[in-house]
Amino acid sequence: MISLSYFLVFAAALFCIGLYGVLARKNAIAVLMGIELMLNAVVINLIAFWRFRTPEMIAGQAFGVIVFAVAAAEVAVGLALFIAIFRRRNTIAADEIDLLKW
Amino acid sequence: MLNDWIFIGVFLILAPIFPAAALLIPRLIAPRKPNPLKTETYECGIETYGETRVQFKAQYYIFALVFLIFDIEVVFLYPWAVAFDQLPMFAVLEGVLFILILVAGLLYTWRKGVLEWA
Amino acid sequence: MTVFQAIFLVVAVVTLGGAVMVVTVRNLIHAALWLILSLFGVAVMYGLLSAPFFTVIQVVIYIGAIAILMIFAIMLTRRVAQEPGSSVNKGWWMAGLMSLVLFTALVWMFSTWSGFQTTLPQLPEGIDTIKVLGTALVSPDGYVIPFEIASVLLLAALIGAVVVAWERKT
Amino acid sequence: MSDPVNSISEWLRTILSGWGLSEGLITVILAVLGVVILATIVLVVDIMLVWIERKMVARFQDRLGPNRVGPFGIIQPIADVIKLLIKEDILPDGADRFIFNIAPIFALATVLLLWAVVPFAPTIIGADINVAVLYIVAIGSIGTLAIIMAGWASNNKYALLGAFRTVALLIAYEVPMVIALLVPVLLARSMGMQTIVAAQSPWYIFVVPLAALILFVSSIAELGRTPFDISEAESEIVAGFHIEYTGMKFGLFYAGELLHALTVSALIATLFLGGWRGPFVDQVPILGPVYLFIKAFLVYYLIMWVRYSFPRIRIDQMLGFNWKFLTPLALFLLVVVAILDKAMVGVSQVQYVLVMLGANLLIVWGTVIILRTYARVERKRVGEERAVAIAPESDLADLVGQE
Repeated sequence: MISLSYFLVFAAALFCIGLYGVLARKNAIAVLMGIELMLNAVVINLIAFWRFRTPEMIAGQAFGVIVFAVAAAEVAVGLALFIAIFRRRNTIAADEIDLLKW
Repeated sequence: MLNDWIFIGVFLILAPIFPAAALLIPRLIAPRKPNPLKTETYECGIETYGETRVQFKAQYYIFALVFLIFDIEVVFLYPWAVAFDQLPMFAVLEGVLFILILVAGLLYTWRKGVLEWA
Repeated sequence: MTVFQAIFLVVAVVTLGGAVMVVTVRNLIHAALWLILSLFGVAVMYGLLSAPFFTVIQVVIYIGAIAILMIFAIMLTRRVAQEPGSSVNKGWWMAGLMSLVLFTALVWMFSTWSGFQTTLPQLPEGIDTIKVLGTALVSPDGYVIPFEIASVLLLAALIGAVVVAWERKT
Repeated sequence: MSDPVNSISEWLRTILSGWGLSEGLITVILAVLGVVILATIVLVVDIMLVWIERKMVARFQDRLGPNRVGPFGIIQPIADVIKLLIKEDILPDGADRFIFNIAPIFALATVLLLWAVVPFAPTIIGADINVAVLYIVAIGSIGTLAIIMAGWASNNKYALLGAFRTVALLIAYEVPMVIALLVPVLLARSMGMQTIVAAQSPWYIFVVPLAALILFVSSIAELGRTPFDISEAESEIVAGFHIEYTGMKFGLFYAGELLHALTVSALIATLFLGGWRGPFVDQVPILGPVYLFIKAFLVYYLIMWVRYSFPRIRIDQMLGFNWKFLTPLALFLLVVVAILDKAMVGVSQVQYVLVMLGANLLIVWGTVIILRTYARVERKRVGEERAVAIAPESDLADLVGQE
């Protein structure tokens, strides 16, 4: 019989793969893809906890819907920033965007 | 309910098989003699010039952006519409407020001239 | 092994495989397509968790909107995508190590928790979760504040992104 | 009286359980059978659509259309299929082989998948899921993906340009479409297709005709048909995203496009024209599919009529029409319908329908007034004398004086 552990381990793995993408990739859009994977892992956890622990309450699903909105807002602004940076500096490699360090 | 989802699952697996089968037949009976002239990128007879995967203007991104925001807001409204029977009038008005905030975004982009394709 | 477990394993392998390809493959468009596969796997996961509403909105929002937005952004910053050189930065091995350590730590932490092996409870009979969700999202003792704030957040994101990315024609 | 489809499936179920198969396995086997039968019927109809469409366009353009192969040229589509099957399959230079091959498969498969939620009769439906309306939107967005894949993998500027234009169009018109779909969901309080059909007394087109109209217009745009056929504008970008496709791969795009038109018609018929509803359908369930297809072909005929009567509009006009007209109108309609529906709790059905219909017509009337004012201003602006082309008065006077 399937238990909560399956989904938690799966979500943890997805989260860590996403984290690797965020930390290791050079291209900023690839970094954003990693963040998307991490957010998806979070929503899986929310839904899994709802399904296994409190199926009579709706909190998990309501939180999940809000996370969707946040993810969309994050992608929209993030990609807009990359496009603006690309227009000015002709690069979106994350380690070359370093104007703020001084 | 479960049976319906089994049907959807089976359909998801089988649906690509029909067109894939249709692609398999020509592989067996159709001729296959590629030559450099035939496989060249088609541009009305003129030789292709420069990079084919060209760069696009930012306008496409802006339109996709407006679409993304609207899509999400509308998807939020579906559970609201399904639960309409249980909702009192002020809950309906909350949904309307939600739509009005959405319209404010549309008006802003409109005023700013973002929606002009130029 | 039950049928349910078998389906879960197949979907999990596809999803995680897709995710690994997303973070390793060089061509960004390919990465985006792998991301779509991975997101679709997650959608099926929601289905397995009997949350069909999330299955469809995952496809509508993530595949139908966010992935397309990403592909548009990749096409707009095309020159970089084809730049030669490594696709990962110098500290990639450290990132990999950190991810592995985090994964082990997470699994270890979960396994010490008593609820880790909770088995699947029956869903309450005769309740339409979408109806409950819809009611909860707009009821004052539910989630009406997050609901309206989400709307304001999206409005702010729209305005912010337009301000940042919009280039006035002169 | 029970319908034949369910009787057959019950009969098969008893036979299979007689063989000692488990309950779950039987369900899967029956589902596979159902899918194969449904998909085969739909694909056969799809092949016939080629003939219907060609014959119809010929009549619109005062021609005869295919009339050589078989009576009335009815075997023409079969000949077309054979021709497509024996054509050489060309893979252009620099194409992304795997994505190039998988894109046409996606294009047809996503259209096929839509038929899973179309109800044919009170008891005949592929899958009566409670998120069917959003399922339609979801499958539609996977179809969008097929176009991007085709355009990108072809390694051709025209293909990429066509794909991007198409996607910009598709996603733009998805917004009014999703809002228009929300209206029947709101009236029926459910996203399930059977519930929506069962709730339609009278048909929703008589309750919210404006929503049906918005859905119709945005569906034509989603189909990429004239006047919205910017995606494959022959005179500008040759054929759009499928420029490099030959043989059966092109055939799949073509078949998917035709079938999509019929599918969208069937969905509009289901959501607004009462689907399988009609006289005697409760006694004889097999009449359900007949009614559905009659209504679907009616809508399909309207789509064709629009297609062959209007010229193509420019991409800026198209996007402007969507964002500045259709989307605000759809949102306004949604708000009005939501408030009216809640305000009219407990009134009789006749009053309810009349008020809704009146409100819809009022919105249409208001819209027409606004459009007329706008058109008058615009006409004045365009008709104004512009200084550039006219010689100064003095020069004219000089010319006259010299004479």
